[in-house]
Amino acid sequence: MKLEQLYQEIILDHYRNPHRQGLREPFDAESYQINPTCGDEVTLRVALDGDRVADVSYDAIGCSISQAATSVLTDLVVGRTLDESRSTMNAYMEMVQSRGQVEPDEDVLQDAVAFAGVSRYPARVKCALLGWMAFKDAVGRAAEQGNGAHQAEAR
Amino acid sequence: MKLEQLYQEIILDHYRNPHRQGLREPFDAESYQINPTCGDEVTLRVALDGDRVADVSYDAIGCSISQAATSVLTDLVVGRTLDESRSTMNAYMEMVQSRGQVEPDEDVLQDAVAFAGVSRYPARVKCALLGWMAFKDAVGRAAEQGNGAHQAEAR
Amino acid sequence: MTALAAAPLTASELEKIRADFPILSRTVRDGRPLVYLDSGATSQRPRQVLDAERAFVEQHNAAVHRGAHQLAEEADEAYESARARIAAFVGVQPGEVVFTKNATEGINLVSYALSNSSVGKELLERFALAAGDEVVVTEMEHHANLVPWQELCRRTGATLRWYRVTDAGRLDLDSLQLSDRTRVVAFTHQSNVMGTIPPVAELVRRAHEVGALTVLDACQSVPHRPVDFAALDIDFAVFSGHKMLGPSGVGVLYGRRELLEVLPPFITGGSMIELVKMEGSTYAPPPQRFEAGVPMTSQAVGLGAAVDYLSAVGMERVAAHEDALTERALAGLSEIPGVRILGPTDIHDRGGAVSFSIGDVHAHDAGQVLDDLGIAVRASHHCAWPLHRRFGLAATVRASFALYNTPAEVEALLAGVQEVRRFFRVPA
Amino acid sequence: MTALAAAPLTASELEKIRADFPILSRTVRDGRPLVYLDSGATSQRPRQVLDAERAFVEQHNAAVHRGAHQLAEEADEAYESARARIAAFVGVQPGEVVFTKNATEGINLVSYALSNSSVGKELLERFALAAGDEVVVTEMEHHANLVPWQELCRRTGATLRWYRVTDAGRLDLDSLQLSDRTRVVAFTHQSNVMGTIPPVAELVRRAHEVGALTVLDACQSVPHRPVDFAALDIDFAVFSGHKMLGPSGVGVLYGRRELLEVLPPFITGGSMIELVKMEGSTYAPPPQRFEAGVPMTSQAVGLGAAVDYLSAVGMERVAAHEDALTERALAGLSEIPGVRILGPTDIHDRGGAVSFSIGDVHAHDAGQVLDDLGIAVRASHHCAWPLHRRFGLAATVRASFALYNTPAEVEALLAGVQEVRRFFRVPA
Ligand SMILES: Cc1ncc(COP(=O)(O)O)c(C=O)c1O
Ligand SMILES: Cc1ncc(COP(=O)(O)O)c(C=O)c1O
Repeated sequence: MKLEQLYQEIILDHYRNPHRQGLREPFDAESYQINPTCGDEVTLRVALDGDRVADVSYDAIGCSISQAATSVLTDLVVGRTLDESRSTMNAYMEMVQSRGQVEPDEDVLQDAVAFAGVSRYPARVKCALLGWMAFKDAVGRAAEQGNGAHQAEAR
Repeated sequence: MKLEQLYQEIILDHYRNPHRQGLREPFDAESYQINPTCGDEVTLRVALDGDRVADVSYDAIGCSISQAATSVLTDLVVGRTLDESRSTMNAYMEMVQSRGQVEPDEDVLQDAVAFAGVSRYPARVKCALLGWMAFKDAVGRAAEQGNGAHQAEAR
Repeated sequence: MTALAAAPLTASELEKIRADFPILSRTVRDGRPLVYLDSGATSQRPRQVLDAERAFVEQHNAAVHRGAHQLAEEADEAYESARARIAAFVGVQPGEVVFTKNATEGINLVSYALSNSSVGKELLERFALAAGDEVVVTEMEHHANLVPWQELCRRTGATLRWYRVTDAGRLDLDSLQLSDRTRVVAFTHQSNVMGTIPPVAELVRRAHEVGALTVLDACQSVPHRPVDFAALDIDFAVFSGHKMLGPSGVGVLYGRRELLEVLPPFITGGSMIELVKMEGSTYAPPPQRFEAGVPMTSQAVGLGAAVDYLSAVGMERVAAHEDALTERALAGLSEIPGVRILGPTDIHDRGGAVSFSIGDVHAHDAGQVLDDLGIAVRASHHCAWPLHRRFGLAATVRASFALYNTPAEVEALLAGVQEVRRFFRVPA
Repeated sequence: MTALAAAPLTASELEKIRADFPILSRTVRDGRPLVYLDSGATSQRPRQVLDAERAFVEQHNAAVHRGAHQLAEEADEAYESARARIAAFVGVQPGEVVFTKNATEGINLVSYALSNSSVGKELLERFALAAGDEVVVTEMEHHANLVPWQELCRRTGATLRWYRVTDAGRLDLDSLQLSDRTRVVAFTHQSNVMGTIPPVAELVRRAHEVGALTVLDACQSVPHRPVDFAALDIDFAVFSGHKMLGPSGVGVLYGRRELLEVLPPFITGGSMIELVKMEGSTYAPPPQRFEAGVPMTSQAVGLGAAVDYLSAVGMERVAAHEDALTERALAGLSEIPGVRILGPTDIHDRGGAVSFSIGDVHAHDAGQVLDDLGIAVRASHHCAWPLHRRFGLAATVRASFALYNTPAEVEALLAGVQEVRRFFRVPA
């Protein structure tokens, strides 16, 4: 049965006990993302401390995959630099969109390697990406604001 | 070769030497009909003398079938009563729409029996009907005007 | 639906029918037999439909309504014969049947024809909408029968209003009063989520009382029971070929003759014209006026064959068979702890779409477990998001039936739901 | 078209190709072999296309973009793979390809999206049209690329203007000056009547100079020669599946990515939404935004197979082959007394549609004689009525070629034209 390959214990654990759930203040940017086919949604906030991700907080409705993915995400990025977070994000995205072709690097992805199985279920890839898309979007917004502030200072 | 069954000599004769061609005055009603697939058109006028068709005149662009059919039409209805003309028209329409199923009555249809072959070419049926549709329409208009006049008188 | 006189299909009839559908004998996920319970999204197609389409393409293919050569004659004949048989299947005249690409296009056709009546120099009073006018739908509509009306309101300034849905999943007829400004009442003939069949006659009566046009979304009724649009006294109705054993890419708009005759066109181009000049054009009579361009020819022929297939089985018997499956599914699901069925739980005025949730397991997760067992259901809001929101849910699992489904497949579904509970540890 | 490096098809290649098309071996009218010279209206389809469609329906059929079960995954995969291959075939990105029911719908999509930008609270400045704005077409357009623009003008108050056609059947680029108010320039990539290929680069340059959108009707180019929309720098383009060996019921709209991204939707309903509430909805990114409802799934798969088939032969070779046929037809017809060819009589910037009149024999009559000989041509205004009026004709006979036509079929046409002359006694 392939089901256990998809729903690995790590995923079910994160699903049942999600890390860093809830929306917290202060934050630098927020993103709202939806999956129009199933109605899942996530609101995710990023708080930065200089170049470092200080906190990621979120409120989400969704399936086990999307809930767990967002929970794991916070473990992987909180406390890291933006650059580190981005390269983790890219590795993760590459893995889940690879249709099982990419062997994940456990050093980089840690718990997130559990999501390798999702890549074999194209319809679920969006679930595994929902929180990450929100993170990507929020980080982008934060950067824009930062630039804006920077430009404003420069004048 | 079926072609000669479609293009009987009578049809080609009428096509080359159409009867009663041209638009004449006076007339009681006029109708303009087009065949949108090939751009053929006919303008046809009916002049009545009481209950009788005194004249049918027309101006037409079209293929041999539509030209000949209009020419034959004039032979069949001019000088007849409206009732006679209508029953000829019905017999004709039945024949050309019958897909070769209706044996035409030569006493009623005279030269028009030559159009029996058209009924086997569904795409050409419209050609054989163009002038007749104009006649039907014009006679209907004339009748309406008659009624209108009648009603006007009755007031 | 009240009990029908017809008998459900016998096991041997069912076996014969299933043999006509090549896909039903395939396996999925590590060799499990396919249990296809997603016919509400799209049905499978019998050999007879595929063969009819192929024979047409291999022998008679030509552009219809355009040519005069023999192939063109034959293609016209096949296309118009399909139209006539499909019209008869739903109790209307061939000239009242317009081929569209799907039901969605049919509804858009009506909504755009109305706004086309509302702009330009020649307003068509009968159809023109303006600010203050109302368009009425229901809270249980598929997006296809909701969003086009929202857009019509946006284009014309009219206001959208809607009948609400009761906790039991029925239309609340008291939730809305029509008015003299109500111009359109559009509603489903059968909810694609809950199976609910609304009181069509009463809805039509109320609409016509205020002079409103009625539009029936018959996507989920026509494939499953006898439907007669003329008897329903509806003005417009739509359905899709792919949900009734026919090809994708073809749908039907029915329009009452006297309305189609005066309705302006939607999509314009070749074959729908009367006279074209650079300065302006006039349009052909219906149904051609609404079929611009080379149409879905072989697909119409395929849909004709689908209608022949359904008629040969008999729609009363199709309905009796599907009702029996639905009853068993409802009863079985009701007994499983944690299962919540959306809408009517008995077969009265209800068709064979059964949507439910299982504890707080997300529909995607439940659907995944079922899929792993070879059971194809839909896990989504089923394009009826407002209805799901009304019930406080993002998504549900939907099982939907067609004439080829078996009682054993219903049992497989019930066992699968138990497996979902076990896998996700849903408390009893 | 300037001479291409590629060689025409050899006799044995041609024989092999013809064997793929079942219909080409049938007979018509008392057993005469079919000579199909009406591919400009619709092409015939090879076994490979029929097989691809059938395999999809028998093995992978499901509603796309809606389900999560295995069949739905497979259907999605097949549908999106077809999109990617079709996009590559015309030099663009998959996300820039929208599936429509035919080319006509594609042009209507653009024209309605523009008028949807012009009403309601949120005008989209980039697309909104108003009185004083101009939409430009040409006198040689198919009705599909004329009537929708007339209707757009009717809806928005804009003015339609057009480039005229010279006696030689070329576009008269001096007949019209674009202005700052020119918002759209829509033109054909190849006349379906005369074969004329207009100077696309120059037309695009002039349009973009004044900031107008360009819309290319590529119905008659994409099936017959290599086409690269990105290289042409066009904003929108359309073509039809059924004219390029694909199924009926599927067409393509290409839109430059940055335009599709901001263009409002046309047909609305399921699968094209982002968020739906009763109060209003938001829409998905392209191409989904433009594909409401269950799409023409198996037809897209079939069109994918058609593109594979054409690519395997090679579009340069298809073009070289058809150019050779066209050259012979033009030369042969030019020699027959009484024959008048519409448009260019040599192969320079010209494709394989050859329309002509024979003395004063009506096109229907000429077509009938040819049909009797088994030769299928079109006798009509070919949905380009204004162009025919410009040449003082109601209708012409059109022979049009595809890759499966043979030199012998061109000779049969020429002999048939002589027979028309004999039968109707056309003077020498
Ligand atoms: C040049 C041209 N444009 C548009 C069309 C319309 O294509 P369709 O009927 O497939 O929409 C055609 C074919 O009929 C054509 O030849
Ligand atoms: C009730 C209902 N209406 C409309 C539709 C839309 O049909 P289509 O997608 O074929 O246009 C569907 C199916 O998806 C449906 O179930």
